[in-house]
Amino acid sequence: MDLVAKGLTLEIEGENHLDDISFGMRKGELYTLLGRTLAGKTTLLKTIAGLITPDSGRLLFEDCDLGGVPVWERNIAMVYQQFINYPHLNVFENVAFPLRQRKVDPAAINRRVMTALSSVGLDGFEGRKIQALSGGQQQRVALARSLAKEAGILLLDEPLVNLDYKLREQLREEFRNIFSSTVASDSILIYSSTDPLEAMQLGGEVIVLDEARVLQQGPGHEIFENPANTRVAEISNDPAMNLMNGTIGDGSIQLGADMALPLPPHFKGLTPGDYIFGLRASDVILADKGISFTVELSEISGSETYLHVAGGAHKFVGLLDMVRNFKAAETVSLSLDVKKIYAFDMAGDLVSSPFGGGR
Amino acid sequence: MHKIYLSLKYGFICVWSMFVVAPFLWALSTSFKDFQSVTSGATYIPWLQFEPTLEGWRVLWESPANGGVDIAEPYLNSIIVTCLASIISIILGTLSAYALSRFTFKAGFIRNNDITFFFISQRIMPPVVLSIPFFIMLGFLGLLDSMVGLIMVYIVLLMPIAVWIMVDFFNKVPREIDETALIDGCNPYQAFFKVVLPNSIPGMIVAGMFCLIFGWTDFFFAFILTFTEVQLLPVRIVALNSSITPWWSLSAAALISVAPLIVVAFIVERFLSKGNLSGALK
Amino acid sequence: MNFRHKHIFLLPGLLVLIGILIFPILFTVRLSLSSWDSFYPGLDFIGLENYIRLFTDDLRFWESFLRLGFLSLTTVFLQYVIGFSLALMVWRDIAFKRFFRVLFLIPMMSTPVIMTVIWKTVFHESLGPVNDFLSLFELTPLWLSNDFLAKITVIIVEVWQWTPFMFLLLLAGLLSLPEEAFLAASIDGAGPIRKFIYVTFPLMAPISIGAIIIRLIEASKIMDTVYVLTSGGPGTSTETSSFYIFIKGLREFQMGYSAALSFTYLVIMIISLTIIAKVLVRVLMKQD
Amino acid sequence: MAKIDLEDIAHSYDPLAREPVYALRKAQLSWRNGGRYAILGPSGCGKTTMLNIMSGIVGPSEGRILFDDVDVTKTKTAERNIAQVFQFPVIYNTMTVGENLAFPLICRNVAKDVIARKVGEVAEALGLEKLLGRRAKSLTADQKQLISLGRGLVRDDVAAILMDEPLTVIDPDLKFRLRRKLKEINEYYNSTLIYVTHDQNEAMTFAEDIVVMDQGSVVQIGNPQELFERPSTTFVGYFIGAPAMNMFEVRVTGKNKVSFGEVEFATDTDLGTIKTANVKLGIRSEFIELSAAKVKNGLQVDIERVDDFGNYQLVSAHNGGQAIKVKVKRETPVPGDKAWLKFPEKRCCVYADEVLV
Repeated sequence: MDLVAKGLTLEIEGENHLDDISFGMRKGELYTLLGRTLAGKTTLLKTIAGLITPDSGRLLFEDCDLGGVPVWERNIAMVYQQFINYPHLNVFENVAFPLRQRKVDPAAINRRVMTALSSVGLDGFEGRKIQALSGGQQQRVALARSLAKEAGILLLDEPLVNLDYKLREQLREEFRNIFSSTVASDSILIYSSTDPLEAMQLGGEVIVLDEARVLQQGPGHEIFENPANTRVAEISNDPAMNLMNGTIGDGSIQLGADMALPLPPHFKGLTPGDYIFGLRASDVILADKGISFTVELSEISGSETYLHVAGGAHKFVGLLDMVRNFKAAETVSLSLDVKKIYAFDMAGDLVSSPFGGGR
Repeated sequence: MHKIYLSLKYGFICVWSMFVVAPFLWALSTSFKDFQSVTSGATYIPWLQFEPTLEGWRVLWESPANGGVDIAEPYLNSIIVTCLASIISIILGTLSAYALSRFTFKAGFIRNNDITFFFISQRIMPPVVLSIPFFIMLGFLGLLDSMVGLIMVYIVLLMPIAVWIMVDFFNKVPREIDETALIDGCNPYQAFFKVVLPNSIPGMIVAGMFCLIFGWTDFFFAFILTFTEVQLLPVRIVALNSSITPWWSLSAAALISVAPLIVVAFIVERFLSKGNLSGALK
Repeated sequence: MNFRHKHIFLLPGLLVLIGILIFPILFTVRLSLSSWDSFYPGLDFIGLENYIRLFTDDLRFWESFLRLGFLSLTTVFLQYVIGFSLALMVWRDIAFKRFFRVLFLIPMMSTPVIMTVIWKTVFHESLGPVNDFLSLFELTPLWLSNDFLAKITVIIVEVWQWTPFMFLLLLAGLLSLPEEAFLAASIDGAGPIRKFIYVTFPLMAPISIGAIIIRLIEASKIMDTVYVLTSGGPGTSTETSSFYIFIKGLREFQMGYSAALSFTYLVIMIISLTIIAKVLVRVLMKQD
Repeated sequence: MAKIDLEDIAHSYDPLAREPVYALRKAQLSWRNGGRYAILGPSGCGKTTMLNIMSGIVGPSEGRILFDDVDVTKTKTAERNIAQVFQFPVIYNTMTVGENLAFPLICRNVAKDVIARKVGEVAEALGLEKLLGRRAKSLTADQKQLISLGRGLVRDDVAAILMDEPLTVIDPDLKFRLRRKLKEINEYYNSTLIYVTHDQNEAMTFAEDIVVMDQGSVVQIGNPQELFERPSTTFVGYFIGAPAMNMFEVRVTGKNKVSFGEVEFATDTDLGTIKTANVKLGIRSEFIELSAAKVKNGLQVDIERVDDFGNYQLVSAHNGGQAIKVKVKRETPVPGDKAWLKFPEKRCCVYADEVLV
């Protein structure tokens, strides 16, 4: 492990910003910090960068303690949410700034700046003033500056969140190609995001953060298939995984009045009792002999329909693979795909997942 | 309804404009009068109501030997003292303001805001009250009646203004720019000089304008702390007033003393319209 | 963002200020405990005698304080009202907008002392233009020798001189207000008056408080106008506290006593300003 | 509520220039009373200009705008009966929630009892009835947006409620609550809602009809399903749907057949009318059928990578220089190197000179 964090803790005015955070990262890998807003992602990134000093805990990079190393001597680069550039410098000088600080010789500066600018698709923009650029272009300049630096650790704090939807999608694709070339080299890349799809698409390891604590760390598909607890299940799915209280008893799952489901194979060994059951919105299909729900709202999105329904004590969101407009308060019968159901204990920890996870 | 509202608006503006311009116009016409036309009651229009003479203006440039009141030298002194004091105040004020806006200071129960209040509270003490102790201190240091002494005192007068404006300005510049500079390898001083400073020129110009205004218009410190060696414009003009009552030279001197700051007014207005000022002053 | 050597940024300004000020402030305190005056110059020690004299039998100081309160509060109020309305008028599009803005800034640029000399000629009872104009209505008010009129003259000069400062702060504030608030108000059908009461004024509250407090600090130092125009004005009718301290200190050379006066003045000013600030926040911001 | 018609509306911020740059090119639009519309397009496509023209903030340099066939082009915003919800919630800080809602009626000096009834009714509909006494400043961002919406609803003369990206400042889990409330309001009051956004998900989940704009001109108007399945131009195909519609350069080789390389595809459109050589075949990645075994006139492709998106897998493949993206159910196995793609006939869209045939 090249970058190791041990028990990072930070408390400001009685509120926990970092709560005993530990993780290990290897060079040549991409890591995604996944968590809702205010989960502590930015604080963690700034702590790694050295802008924030934690109350306790240690941070080691290549086995040397970063505690004493000030920000400007750390081998790191960072891209902010609000595309931060130096307003008084043009594009070329902006990207060259860190290299000039390192006293790199002019010829090398020129080469590295040009390659960085072309890798973010800004050829020919060198002379432009920052204020004349669009949001997307400004963010590309900020990224080019971080790439030109060829730092050991590259931090990106939700770089796409302030951009147009389509531009976000396009840049996400571009970033992935850029990262694969940078990550191939020996640097660590840490990307923070609130969108589970973005985390999955980037394809690196995912660290799920919530309320300043690391809930789970693992490859993307592992987090998706076996969320450690209900909170991870909510964070790592869009729309959040549906959670329903219920019990396992005499060979079936009881979810309320007339809502019983047959026991799936992966629940065989579970002791009867109360559980929290989880089911993804996409694991639901329209079926005439399913459980009846009343429609609260239906929203069409492209080739799918989001169906918000309520039944018994549960509220439920289904993602149907068809396009149909449901009237409010219409009753509809849905069949829940039992083979895809999760079981969490009452404390919220994973007991059994359709992919063999849990105890 | 709109008509009444409009006429009321323009009416009020014209009345106030006349009120603003009146003393200047009166000073202008008086500056061309002589003893006889002044004492024969209020007159306004030259040639029609009185015979204009250039006596008022001539006296200003004449050396004291032949009855003149040479204000060229005090004029220059005023400019030098005000500009030097302003520049020093801005430099020191900007540095302190940057620290107060970016870093958190804790000394017992004193926090950043208390330090900022300390800076601004220097304005509470009336100059006349401070001038007595300054009189004794400068006397002790042998700086009485000297430019250096006066500039030192003016710094106390002007730095609070620079700090007040610059703290507000730095609170507008996003913190992330400093952080990015640090990450890119600048230590905090380089981050300040290479990145933050170039972007705070507008704020410093606004602070400079205010320092010039308050420096140029001070009277009491100059009045008490300087005698013959160093004379500032306001002191020389008020001295005129108490000896004989040459209204004409008084008016002329007054008009000349306002002239340079009208340029300042134009600069402040340009910043106001361009919006930088509103950012700096909110 | 914190960094070990952060003091290096703060100290130059702070030390220079304290360095220049430390002696005068300490000296004033020490002086206020002595009876230094023209007959017995020297730093003897008389304890709190000066303060006792000040609080017991120096009615004239407290009268001057009341007068200062009246003068500064009225001038600041007038400056706020006039300054705000002027700012509102040149804020949106108006003919010659930039000309009026420059014109309205000019009075602040002139040196108060010099302009007061001019005002003295303007208000001259026989030769001044004001009385010349008023004589058309058979009115010849004795501007500088009647108690009440002297105060009015001082107020007029102060308002003329410092309204531009309030105008500048408030106009800068208006220019920084968000556009949507006014669009929403016009969509709701609010007329200019309602827009002012429910949108402009509440949004400008913090800026108004800042401007009023800063102006109060400056106004409480009314000195130049009084010194030149009325030098305390008929009897003591326009004598403000700083003028009274000036007379005690630099006319009657009772250095010790005037030091005690100035120290009390400073303490009272700081207390009253913080109280006024709190009151203003409660009134203008309707902070619950 | 009223029908709104835009007749030959166009706008240039500098109409007198030699060739004026048009922020909004000539458009002919009419908004049904009670409709739920979205104006969707990238930044700078003129959507906000169109919104400002309808609200009266911007006067169009050409064309007319009518509310229920009454020409309001020249009327000022205040008299033009529209309501607007801005990106950042705008409320009167010194007032309570109830006073905020009553303000538009107070300005129109409506009788006291009518105001009370109207405010109560709208507060009920918006779920704010318990908060009427509270000071407006202390509410959450989405509640504040409801208040600005409510200020429009209390007035019964409002032709339409315009919303300029109202959800951007609201955190994700509250967005759903506000969107549902907007739909309820639309049905309950039959109020025309026009919602400007650059985010296609928000547009599609909210609106019945979406106006897609690009570089100042209206490209297509349709319901979400139409836009997704039959985009009228290659731009709409690219802009709607994530990932964008796959586009193939093809040649017309039959009445309803096109061929890409030597593979021929049948489509259900009559291609006789096509004159130009610039012909493209568009197919959504959701509708492509992928099979590991060789398929009769299926397109052979090399698989580059497979991305696991949880609900589905996205297969990135290519045939020569042409990149193709296919969405596949999570369980279906995807071959390592080669695969064959089948394009269902009724899912193919053929574009001549970028426009749907």
